[in-house]
Amino acid sequence: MSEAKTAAPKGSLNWKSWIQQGLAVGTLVLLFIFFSIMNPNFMQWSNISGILLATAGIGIMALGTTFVIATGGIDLSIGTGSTLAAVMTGVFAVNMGLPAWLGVLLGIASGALMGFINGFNVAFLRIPPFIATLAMMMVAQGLGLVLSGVAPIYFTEISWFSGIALGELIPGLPNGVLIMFVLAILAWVVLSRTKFGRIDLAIGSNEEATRLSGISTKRWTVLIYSVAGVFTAIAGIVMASRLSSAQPQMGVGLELQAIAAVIIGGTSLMGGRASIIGTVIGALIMSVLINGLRIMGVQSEWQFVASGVVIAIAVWFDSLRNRGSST
Amino acid sequence: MSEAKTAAPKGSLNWKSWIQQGLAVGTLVLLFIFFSIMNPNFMQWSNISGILLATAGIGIMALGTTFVIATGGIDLSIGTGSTLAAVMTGVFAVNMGLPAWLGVLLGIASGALMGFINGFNVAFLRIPPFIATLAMMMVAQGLGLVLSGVAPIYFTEISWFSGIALGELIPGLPNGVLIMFVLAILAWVVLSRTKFGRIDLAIGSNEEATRLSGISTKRWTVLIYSVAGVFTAIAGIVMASRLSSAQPQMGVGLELQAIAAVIIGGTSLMGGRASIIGTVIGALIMSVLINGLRIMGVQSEWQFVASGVVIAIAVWFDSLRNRGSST
Amino acid sequence: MTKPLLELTGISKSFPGVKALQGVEFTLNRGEVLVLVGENGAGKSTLMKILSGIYQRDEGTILVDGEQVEIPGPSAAQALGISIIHQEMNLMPDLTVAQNIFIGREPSVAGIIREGALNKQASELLTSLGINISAKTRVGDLTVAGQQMVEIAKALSYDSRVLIMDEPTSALTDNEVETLFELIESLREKGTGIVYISHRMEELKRLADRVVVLRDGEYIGQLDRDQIDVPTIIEMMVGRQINSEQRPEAKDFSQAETVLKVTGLSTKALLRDVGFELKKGEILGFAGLMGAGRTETARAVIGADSRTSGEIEVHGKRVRISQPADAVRSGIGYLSEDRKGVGLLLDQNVWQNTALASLNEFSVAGMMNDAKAKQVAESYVKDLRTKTPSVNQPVKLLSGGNQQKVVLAKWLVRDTDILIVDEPTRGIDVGAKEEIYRLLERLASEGKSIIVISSELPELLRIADRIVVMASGRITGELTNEDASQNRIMDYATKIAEEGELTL
Amino acid sequence: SSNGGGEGDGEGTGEGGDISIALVSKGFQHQFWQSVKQGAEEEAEAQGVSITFDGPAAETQVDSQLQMLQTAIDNRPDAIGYAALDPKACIPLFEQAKAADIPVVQFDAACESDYGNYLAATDGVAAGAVAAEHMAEAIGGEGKVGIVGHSQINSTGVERRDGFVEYLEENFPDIEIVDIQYGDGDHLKSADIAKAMLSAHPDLAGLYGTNEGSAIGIVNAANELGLEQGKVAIVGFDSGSAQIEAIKNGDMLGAVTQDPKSIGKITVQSALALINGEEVEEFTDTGSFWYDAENIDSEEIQAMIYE
Ligand SMILES: Nc1ncnc2c1ncn2[C@@H]1O[C@H](COP(=O)(O)OP(=O)(O)OP(=O)(O)O)[C@@H](O)[C@H]1O
Ligand SMILES: Nc1ncnc2c1ncn2[C@@H]1O[C@H](COP(=O)(O)OP(=O)(O)OP(=O)(O)O)[C@@H](O)[C@H]1O
Ligand SMILES: [Mg+2]
Ligand SMILES: [Mg+2]
Repeated sequence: MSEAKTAAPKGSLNWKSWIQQGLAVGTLVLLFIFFSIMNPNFMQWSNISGILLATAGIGIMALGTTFVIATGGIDLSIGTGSTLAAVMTGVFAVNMGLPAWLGVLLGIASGALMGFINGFNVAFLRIPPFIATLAMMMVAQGLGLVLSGVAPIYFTEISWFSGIALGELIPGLPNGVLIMFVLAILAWVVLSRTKFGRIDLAIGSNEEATRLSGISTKRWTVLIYSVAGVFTAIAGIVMASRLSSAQPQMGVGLELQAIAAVIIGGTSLMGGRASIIGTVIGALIMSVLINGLRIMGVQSEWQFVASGVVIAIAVWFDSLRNRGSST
Repeated sequence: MSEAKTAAPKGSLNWKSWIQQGLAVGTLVLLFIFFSIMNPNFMQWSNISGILLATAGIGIMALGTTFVIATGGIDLSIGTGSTLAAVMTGVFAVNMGLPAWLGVLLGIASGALMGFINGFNVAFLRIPPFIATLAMMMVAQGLGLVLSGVAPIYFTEISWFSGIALGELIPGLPNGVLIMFVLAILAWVVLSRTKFGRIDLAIGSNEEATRLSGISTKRWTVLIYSVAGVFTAIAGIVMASRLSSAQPQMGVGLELQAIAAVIIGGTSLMGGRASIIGTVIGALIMSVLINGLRIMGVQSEWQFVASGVVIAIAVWFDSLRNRGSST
Repeated sequence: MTKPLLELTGISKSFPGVKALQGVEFTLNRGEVLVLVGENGAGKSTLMKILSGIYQRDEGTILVDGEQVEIPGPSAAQALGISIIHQEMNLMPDLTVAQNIFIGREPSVAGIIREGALNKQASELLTSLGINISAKTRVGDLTVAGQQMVEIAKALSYDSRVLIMDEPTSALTDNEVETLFELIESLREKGTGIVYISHRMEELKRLADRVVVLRDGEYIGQLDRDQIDVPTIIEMMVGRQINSEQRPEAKDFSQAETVLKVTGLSTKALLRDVGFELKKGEILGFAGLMGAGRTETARAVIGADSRTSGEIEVHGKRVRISQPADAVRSGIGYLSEDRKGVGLLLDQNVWQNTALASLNEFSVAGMMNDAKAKQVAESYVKDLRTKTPSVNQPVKLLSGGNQQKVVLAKWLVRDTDILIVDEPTRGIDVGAKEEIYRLLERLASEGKSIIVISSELPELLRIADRIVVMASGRITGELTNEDASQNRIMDYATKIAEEGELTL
Repeated sequence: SSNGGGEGDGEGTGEGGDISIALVSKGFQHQFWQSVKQGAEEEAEAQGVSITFDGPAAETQVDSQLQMLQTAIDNRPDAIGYAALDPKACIPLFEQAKAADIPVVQFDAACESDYGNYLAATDGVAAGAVAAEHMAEAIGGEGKVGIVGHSQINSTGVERRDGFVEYLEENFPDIEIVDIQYGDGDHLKSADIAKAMLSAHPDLAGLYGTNEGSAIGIVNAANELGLEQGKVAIVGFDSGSAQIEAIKNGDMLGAVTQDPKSIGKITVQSALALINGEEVEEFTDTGSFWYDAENIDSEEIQAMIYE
């Protein structure tokens, strides 16, 4: 056998993943060009930074969810969960009058707790992820309303709070966007360069095989959902910072957008395959699309239609790439 | 070769599937008992038939979606798709003045068409079901608004239209409920007794193995999504009948409820395992829960929390049953 | 003498409806190769899964170095120095070879995996094992044989004291088998205890220090190295005698109708201008090394993969085949080599799997006649001696060999004129193998035409009327059974490799 | 037609000659917003200006609405009309509009910014009180009443509820509000809520729906349960053909309507005035009006209700 050769296409993985991101980037660039032609105002920096800022919330959620989807799971609780985390921050920092930084930390911790419960329910109680996180989605929505007293909690007293999203450590670039990019880099490193990321993908690829390799898949699953919860909470706080308030229904419905961003970016809902860069691009495609249609003055009802069609086409293009290899 | 004997504990599978439905039924019965104790009015027939009628729309959608989920797919377009089908019925029967029965048929046909496009996108363009149907969800929402002129279309001119849901062929039982049960029986026969059902589950179990067994999985996938589209359209028409109008924003958000009903009923999102009776019970659990909480006068925000917790517990119970057999 | 490495006594294990093991015992010493044999479903894998912490025994004791131990999970087994090569692939298809081998044990600095070091480590391991697979290949892109080699490498990487190999060679061709045997030799010298499960009798003599026989979950007996005699073992296994040395009598097919003619078949990945003919009533063997392109040829013929060129004629008529359904309609069935991946509906039961390719036969106007399907499935269960509590048993709960029988039954029910069987006896015990050979022969004598792809040369010599040899995506030779011998086949199979044209 | 606002406007801004006004509303799918849009479009046509009309898909999407406002500012229209979903979150963007020298007119709900405090709106609390007054009268000042709200957060939902509740508490201590639940203005959900309330409280004397969907839901509930007309007094809000029909045939006692078309009209007028450097009024209450079977055909009401 020593002399048997295999036709292993070396390094094909990297090449493929580049193409993949290339195609998603391609869609993004096409959208940019199209909208710039349709309306020159589109290319103003204030609009671009507006798009980026609008992406931040969903983008950060989507980053966390990428880890969950990579395991073959799903997290429907990110939308209302982000709201609950923002409300919790408000409860701690405003209603209870704790130091604001502590409030923010506790808000993030509450996100981690939600994720922990999700993960526990999925891994140990064997509730399918869809149901476990749907249940959490409902619970978070309810608790967000209850704890906020069914009214926005305003952070206007905390002078720096709106700076979390709107300040500019890098002049011209809102901090919310900066946070998204920093988290994206972090998530990229974690997914592709750490044991956490490796096991994440291994679970999604074949959970049983991973378990038989001596890895406590259940505990890792809990950890993965908890990490996603942290991202969700940060997303909620960034969005709350933009609004200087925790709006108790802010995040409703965002989960589907965030999950769509992840899949547009090339992560497989079946698990085992994930791309952080793809997720960021996916989230950007969604925002650019919506913003561009708006700035073109397309009527709201047609915006739905156009978004749907463009998303389908973008992913279809992307699937063409896979034609050769699979089957 | 003909009269082979096996020392098999025959029907062991059936026994299991009975337990499965037994558990879901158990949850349902528990809910019934609990709510009856909390408020005796819960058990009035008018309330029960109200619950059943409230289940009809989601229940019918969920029936169709069961076939899609059985393949390992998902259909997010059922909510807004049902609306679009209702709007189309209105466009044909009211705006264009076609005979009402033809309008209804064309409305159902438009549902089939949506399903066809979903299936085509999934099977032939290889767009992941989540994205293909999310795109359709957006397109349907937009088209529903556009075609209705962002205003309800009233069927009040068509005298029998409200009878579709509210008439009583069987005294005391609204037709909408009857339609749901008849469709459930039909779906049960189709899933468990026909080639269609067999292939549906085979695709969900292992699509490639099914394909290699000489089955044109792509065409069947298109057919399955189209059938789901028909159910979606019927659901839309039943709901429109209750309102005597097509409300262009009616179905938004119903998809998650319908999918949840399917999964609560024991159908696996991974595909290959499905239960029609389970789906009906799942849909009933959702409605009973919501109705019961309302009748108890639980505050809206706590209703979210309670629903989430109960759904999680119900599915957790259900998963206990699987403990022994897998691993 | 020191305590035995491993000592099992009175091990029992039941599953619902199945007594898989009853009071089984054996010992394993350092530096010993213990070969475990038994029919399909005898309980070999179950016993090994108990040892590696996947199942928990109902009764019995396990001693490691004379100390009683509990093995509650795979990591506990690893901690005890027990590692296993699973019968069924247990790999993460989306990860690379290196990532699979060292999952959870990656070299890292401050939590960051050193991917370079990881790949280097894996490459070194693979090289030292003589496995020629790139560490960076995605495992899902490997053939079954390649995946099996990765499994082997992974198990060996643990450097264990006890190594369990559950049918490691079932998907391998002779060259890889040879490498594996050399490895086993060196492990034996290092003092590793090895439990080796196989249905290939010729391997027993080569490897075994001792043979333990199981039948129907019970311990039947053991033979020491000098007592090993294949017919005796087979008799212990199946309770009767089997002669497996025969060859088919020479038949003349020159006058027979050509039922399948393939010309100029090429694919993007590998195949170059493959052409062959299959006669009515003929059994045509396909031989070749791992990755030679036999599976790919079959898949291209039935339209499972796309072709770049090539024509297919069935019964003298050109047919258009673009998907497997077309092939089946033209009367070509294909039994795939990867039963778990693409052969079976694992969650569904025996009769549902058996009926899958023949749904039209079991339905009238779209309504299924399940009773008929069950009845037919039952008759095949009996015919093929499939060990299953009933036809209602989910196939994932069957032993590997019995799963294979279910796949075979699926195509026998479909009854196509042309049947392509890819590694048909993979994991099947000697007794059943012989029955499958007879079955294929009977089908051929009834006028069916059969292509057998196999990596076991004795198997091809046993049943094929004619043998086509492939190497590197091309057909390099063709032999009638009379002219064929293992040596001549290997000559053709390595021909191109030696000429150095293989690089793609 | 509903096509008036859209396509032409993007170009309109580019040409320079035309005056363009961007309206950012709280929503667009409800009949109420469609009427505001219609009023604005009619006025725009009359005045020869172009408008765009945008709003989030749900009235919970504060973030999305701010994004729309941002887009509007970036497009540099001659004026902006804005209906604040949240009174505070909009403040920074109003600063931007100020810096860009774009006049802002507000409608329906105000932003707590110093800039642009010109408002055309309805006093929701007062409107709720009007509904309560007629409810009390219909049920004879005592009994159980339930509310099917359309939102527990949105200002219109909260005001219409609170106005109703407060009025009854102050003036009719014998009326008990037994339950308040929220149906998001969805007809079916509201119907199911109303049915549950009627089951839970068989002696319910009245039901109040805080917008069109809620009110129609209640009517449907009563019909589905086969309640005899008048057993439960149903008081609604807004209009729409189903509601008009229900009032005419006696299923519904009556409803409070606002004047959304005027809101749209006044918004455009104020915007034009600001563009021309004229003074405008700080606040215009477009009013709320009770209508029932008796006055529904009167001219004032006909001008205010919409099919
Ligand atoms: N999880 C399970 N549930 C039920 N029955 C099982 C399960 N695992 C194995 N069995 C049954 O236990 C018996 C022993 O199976 P096992 O896999 O140990 O056989 P084996 O000797 O390895 O056979 P083969 O040579 O075919 O691999 C078989 O009858 C099989 O069907
Ligand atoms: N999905 C795939 N992607 C990339 N390469 C593949 C794929 N499938 C097969 N190959 C390559 O094609 C070659 C031929 O594989 P094939 O399975 O046809 O060989 P074979 O002769 O059947 O050998 P065996 O099955 O014993 O490995 C192998 O080198 C393999 O690496
Ligand atoms: Mg085995
Ligand atoms: Mg092969």
